[in-house]
Amino acid sequence: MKKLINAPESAVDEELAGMVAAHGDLIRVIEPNVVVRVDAPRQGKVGVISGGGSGHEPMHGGYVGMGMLDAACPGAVFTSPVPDQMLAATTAVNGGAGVLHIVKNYTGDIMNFELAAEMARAEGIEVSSVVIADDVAVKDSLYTAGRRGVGGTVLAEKIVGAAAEAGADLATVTALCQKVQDNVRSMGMALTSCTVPAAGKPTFELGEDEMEIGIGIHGEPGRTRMKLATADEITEMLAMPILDDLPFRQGDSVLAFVNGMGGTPLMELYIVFNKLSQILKGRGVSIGRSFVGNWITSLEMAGCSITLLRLDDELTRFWDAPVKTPALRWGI
Amino acid sequence: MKKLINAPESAVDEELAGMVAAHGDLIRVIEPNVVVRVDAPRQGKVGVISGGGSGHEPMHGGYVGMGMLDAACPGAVFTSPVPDQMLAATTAVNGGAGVLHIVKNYTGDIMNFELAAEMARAEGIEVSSVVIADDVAVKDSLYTAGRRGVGGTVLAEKIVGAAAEAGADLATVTALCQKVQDNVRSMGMALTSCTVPAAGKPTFELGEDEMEIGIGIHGEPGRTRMKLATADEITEMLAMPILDDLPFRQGDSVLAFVNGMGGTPLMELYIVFNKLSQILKGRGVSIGRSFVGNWITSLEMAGCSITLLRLDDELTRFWDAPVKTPALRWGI
Amino acid sequence: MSGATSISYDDVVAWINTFAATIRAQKDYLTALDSAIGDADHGINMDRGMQAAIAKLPGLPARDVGAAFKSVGMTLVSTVGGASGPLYGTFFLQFGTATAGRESIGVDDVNRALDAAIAGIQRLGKAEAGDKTMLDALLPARDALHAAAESGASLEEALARMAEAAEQGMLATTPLVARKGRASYLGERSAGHQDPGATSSYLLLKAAADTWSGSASGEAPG
Amino acid sequence: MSGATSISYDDVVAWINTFAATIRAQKDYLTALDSAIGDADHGINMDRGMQAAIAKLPGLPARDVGAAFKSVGMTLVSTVGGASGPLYGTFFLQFGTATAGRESIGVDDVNRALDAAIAGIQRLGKAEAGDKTMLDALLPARDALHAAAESGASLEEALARMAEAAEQGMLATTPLVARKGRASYLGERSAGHQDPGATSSYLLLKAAADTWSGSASGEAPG
Ligand SMILES: Nc1ncnc2c1ncn2[C@@H]1O[C@H](COP(=O)(O)OP(=O)(O)O)[C@@H](O)[C@H]1O
Ligand SMILES: Nc1ncnc2c1ncn2[C@@H]1O[C@H](COP(=O)(O)OP(=O)(O)O)[C@@H](O)[C@H]1O
Ligand SMILES: [Mg+2]
Ligand SMILES: [Mg+2]
Ligand SMILES: [Mg+2]
Ligand SMILES: [Mg+2]
Repeated sequence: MKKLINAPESAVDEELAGMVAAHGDLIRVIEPNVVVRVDAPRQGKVGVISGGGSGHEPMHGGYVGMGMLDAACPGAVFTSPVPDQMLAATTAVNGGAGVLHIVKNYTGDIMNFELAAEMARAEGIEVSSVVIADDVAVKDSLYTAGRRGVGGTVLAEKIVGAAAEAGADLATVTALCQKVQDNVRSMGMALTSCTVPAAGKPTFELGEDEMEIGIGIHGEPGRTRMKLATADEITEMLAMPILDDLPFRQGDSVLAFVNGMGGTPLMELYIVFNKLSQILKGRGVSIGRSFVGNWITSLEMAGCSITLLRLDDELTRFWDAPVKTPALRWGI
Repeated sequence: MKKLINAPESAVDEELAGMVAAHGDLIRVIEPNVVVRVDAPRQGKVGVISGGGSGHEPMHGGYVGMGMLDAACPGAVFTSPVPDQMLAATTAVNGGAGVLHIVKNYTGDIMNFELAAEMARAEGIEVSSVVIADDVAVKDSLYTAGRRGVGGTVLAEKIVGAAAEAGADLATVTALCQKVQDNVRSMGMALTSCTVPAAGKPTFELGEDEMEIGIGIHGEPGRTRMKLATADEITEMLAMPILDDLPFRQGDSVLAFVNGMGGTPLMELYIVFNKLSQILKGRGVSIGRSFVGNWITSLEMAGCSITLLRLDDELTRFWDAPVKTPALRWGI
Repeated sequence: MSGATSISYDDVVAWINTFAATIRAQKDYLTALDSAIGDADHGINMDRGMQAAIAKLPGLPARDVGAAFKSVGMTLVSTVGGASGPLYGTFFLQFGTATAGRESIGVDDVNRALDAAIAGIQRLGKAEAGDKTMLDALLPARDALHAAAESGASLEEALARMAEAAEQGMLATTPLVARKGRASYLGERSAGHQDPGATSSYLLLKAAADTWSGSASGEAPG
Repeated sequence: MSGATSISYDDVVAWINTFAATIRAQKDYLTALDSAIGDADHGINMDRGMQAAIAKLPGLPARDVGAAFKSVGMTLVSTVGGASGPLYGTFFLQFGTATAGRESIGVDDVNRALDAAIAGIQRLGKAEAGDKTMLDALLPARDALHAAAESGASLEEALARMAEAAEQGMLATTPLVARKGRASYLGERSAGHQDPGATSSYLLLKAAADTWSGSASGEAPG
C-alpha cells in the first residue's frame, strides 16, 4: 500500500486538521469529528447536514460552507459515521428552524442517522431526513438494501443548501431534497480497485484487461466484471440504464455530471463527457448544466460515474446560486 | 494500460470536444487545437496564453476564461505543443495590447514558444514571454536544462490573468509574471508512475516500498529513489529545500499550495497540508492563502508537490480577484 | 464449569475481553471476508469498537451485569459506525436491558437476553433468516440454546450447542445470495462467500461458550 | 551506387520515406529509451511527425530537393512538438536552405547541408558535444563525412563512414551524464542509458547511407 499518510488510525483526524489549516475561514472541526461551517448556527436558518464514510473527498467535508452544508460528519474510511457525530452536528447547526439530514442509502448510514435523529428529537430539535438512492446499478430493491446514494448526493447538497441559505423552511427544504432524489439517476464503473488504508491491500483484484460495471463508491465490487471496453462503449453502458430508468424524455434539460472516482485524469472524464453529450443529443435531451470532476470519490480508484438530474427552473436557480466551500465555489 | 479512452491518437481531440460540450459558455476550440476564451479577442486587453503537453489537466485548458488565460495550447500528452498552436492562440487573443506567453522551462516548450513568438512578431503582434522555472529539485542549472516550471505556473496564470483582466498593459503584466516567478518555489514526489496513453506502459517502475523524490510533471523519474516514508517525512523532504531556497523568512506570508499529481486522494493532500502548516509555523511563516487539490497533474500518477509563493498585497489582491474558468472559479 | 449454573459479573467481563481479543486476532480475516462482498472494513470496525468497549469496563462503578452490557453497547454505537455499529450496539444494549441490575445470570437470562438482542437487531435492520447477515448465525444459535435449555442440558452443554449452531449457521451463509446490507448489491455474485457479520457473530457466541465453560462462577478464566 | 556521385530528387524522397519507415519500426524502442531518462514520447513524437511529413511529399509541385527538405522541416515543426520537433524541424529546414532549387545534390552539398543543420540545432538548443543529445551522433558523423570527402572517398564510402560514426556517437552517449534536455534533471542517474535523440539521429543518417548506396542517380530503391 502506497499512501501519503502517517498511520491509518490517524489519517482522518490529520486530514481534518489539514482542512482547518487550509480553510479556517470557512470551516471548523468540533468533537467528535464534525466539520462545521464557521458561522453556524445561524438563527432562523434551516441546518443542512450530511455525512458518510471518509474516502469520498471532497464529499462531504469539502462541501461545508455558505450555500451548501452547515456540517458534515466524516466516518472512518468507507464506514458510516456514528450517531454521536450526527447528533453533535445537528446540535451545532440548529438555529431554531430545524435540521435536514441528507442520508445516502446504505444500511449503516440509515441506521446511524436514524438513531441520531431520534436523539436529536429527544433534545427538542426538529429533524427531517431525505434518503438519496440514485444508483440504477442496483436493481430489484426487494432483494437488496435498495439503491445506493451516489453522485446525486452532491447535487442534492448543493441545491438544498442554496434553498436553506435563501431562507426556505424545513418542510420546503425537505421537499426540495426529495425532488432532487426523484429526478436524479447515476451509475458508475471502475478500472481499478482502491485500498482502504487500514486494510492495506486492494479491496478487489481486477485483471489488466478487466473492469467492473455498476460499482458503488466504497470500493465494493460491481454487479458485472467484464473485458475492458473503450470510453465510448463504457459511456453507453452507464448512460443507457440511467436514461431508461426515470425515464429521461425528449425535451428534458439535464444537469450532466461526469464524476471521477479519484484516480482518473480529467482528460478521461472529458472524453466520457464528449460521448455522453452525443448520446444525450441523440435522445433529444439537452444539457442545461455541466459538472465534471472528481467530486465524489473512492480514494484512488480509477473509474467514473455518470449522474443525470432532470432540471427545472427551481433546481437550475438553486444550482446556480452562490456557494463558498473548500471544494465548490462560485458566485462569491 | 487501463484508461477511459477510445484510442491514444484521438484522446486529446476528444478531450477538447468534451470540454467544449461541457463549458461552451466559457471556451471554444479553434484549429490547430487551441482552447480560446469565448469572448476573445478583447480590444485593448493584454492577451495571456500558455500551453504545454496534455496530461496535466486542468492545466492549461481548464484555466482559460475570465480573469485567467485567454488561450491555452495543449500538446500531445507530455509533449510541448507546436509553434502553429501558439501562433494561432496569439493571433486569436490579440486585442491590440500585445500578448504574454507564460512558458514553463522545458527545452521543448522554450524552443517552440520562441519560434511562435518570432512568427507572431513577424505578423506585427507585440509578444513578451516569461519563463516559469520554480522546481527546486533541479539543482546546478549550469549542468542541466535549468529548473522546471511546475506548480508556480498555475499561480502565475491566475495572478497575471487577473492583472490583464484589470487592464494592466503588457509591460506591467510581464513584470508581474516575472515577480511571481521570482517569489515561487516548488518540489514534487511520486508514489507511482503514470502511463502515457500512446506508450501503453508505465514510464518507470517503482517497487511497492519505493518512492521518487524530486519528480517533474511528465512522469519523468526524479533525482532520488528511496524507501517509502510517512506523509510527515515526505512533507519535510519537499518543504525544506523550498524554504531554504528563496529563502522564505520569518514574517513572510505565503500562498501554500499542496498539489496532487492526479491519482492522490484529497484526504492525503490535506494530511500533507497539515504537516506543512506545522512546518511553516515553526519557521514563523504565515499562510496567507491556501490552495489544495489536483491542479497540475501527471495523468494518474500518485504523489504530490508543494509550492510556496511569497505574497505581498499586490499578489494577494490578484489571487483573490474573480475568476471564471472550467476548473477555477470564484468571485463570480 | 461442569455443573455451574450461573455466570458472574467477572464471567461477563471475561466474555467481552475474550471477544475483543478474538476480534483483534481475526481482524484481517474478517476484513478479507468483507473485501469479497463488502467494503473491506468489518474487522477494522469491530476491532475499533471492541477496543474502546473493553477500555471502559474497568472504570464501571458497580458489579452490575446489565450496566456492563449497556456500556459495551453504547460504546459500540458511538465508535463503530457502519452497519455493524448500530446492530452490535443494539445487541449489547438489549442484553443489558434484559440483565439490568443483576450481579450474575443463568441460562434462562441468557436465553431471554439473546431473544431481546435478536429482536432489536431485526427491528433496526429488518433482515430475516437467509438474508446472509449476522442473523444467520444468531437465529439458529438462539434456537439451539432454547432447545438445549428445554431439554435440561447443563449450562456448559447448552452454550456448546449454541456455539455449534452459530458455526453451522455461519458456514451456511456461504451459498446464500445476500438480500440485506452491502453484499446485496452484488446480487448472484455474493454467493460463494461467507458473510463477515455472521462470522463475527459466531465468534461472539463461541467466545461466550469458551469463556463460560470451565470458569466456575466468579472466576474469570485466563 | 558504386561510382555514383549524385543524389537525385527521388533519392531524397526515398531517404525521407526510409527514415519514416525506420521510425515507425523503432517507435516503441525509441519511446522505451525515452522512458528511462525522459518522458516516454520520443518514438511517438517522431512517428507522428514523419508520417505527416511523408504524406505531404507526393503533393509537392516541383522536383526541388530543397523544397522537399523544407516541407519535411516545416511539417516536423508543426506536428512534433517537444524538444525534437523544433530540432529536427531545423535540421531539415537548414538542409532545405542549403539545397534550395537543386534537382540533385552531391557529397559536397550533403556536407554543407549537414554543417548548416547542425549549426541550426546548436543555435536553437545550445547544446554541445558530450551533453548527451542528438548532437553526440550528429557531430562525429559530420566530422567523418568531412574527412571522407577530403580523402576522396566515394559517395557510398563517405556515407558509410558517416553512419558508422553516428552509430559510435550514439553508443557513446550511454555513459554520459546529460546536461541538456529532460534527461539532465536526472543528474547522475542519466548515466547508463542511451540517448533517444542520438538514437533517432543515427537512424536518420543510417537511412541516408542505406538508401543512397546501391541507388543509381534518379533511381529510388525499394
Ligand atoms: N440489515 C441487516 N441486518 C443484520 N445484519 C446486517 C444487515 N446489514 C448488514 N448486516 C451485517 O453487517 C455486516 C457488515 O458489517 P460492516 O462491514 O461492519 O458494515 P458496512 O457494511 O457498513 O461496512 C454484514 O456482513 C452483515 O452480516
Ligand atoms: N538542447 C538540446 N539540443 C539538442 N538536442 C536536444 C536538446 N534537448 C533535448 N535534445 C534531444 O531531444 C531528445 C528528446 O526528444 P523528445 O523526447 O521528442 O522531446 P521531449 O524531451 O520534449 O519529450 C533527447 O533525447 C535529446 O537527444
Ligand atoms: Mg463500511
Ligand atoms: Mg515530451
Ligand atoms: Mg463493511
Ligand atoms: Mg520525450
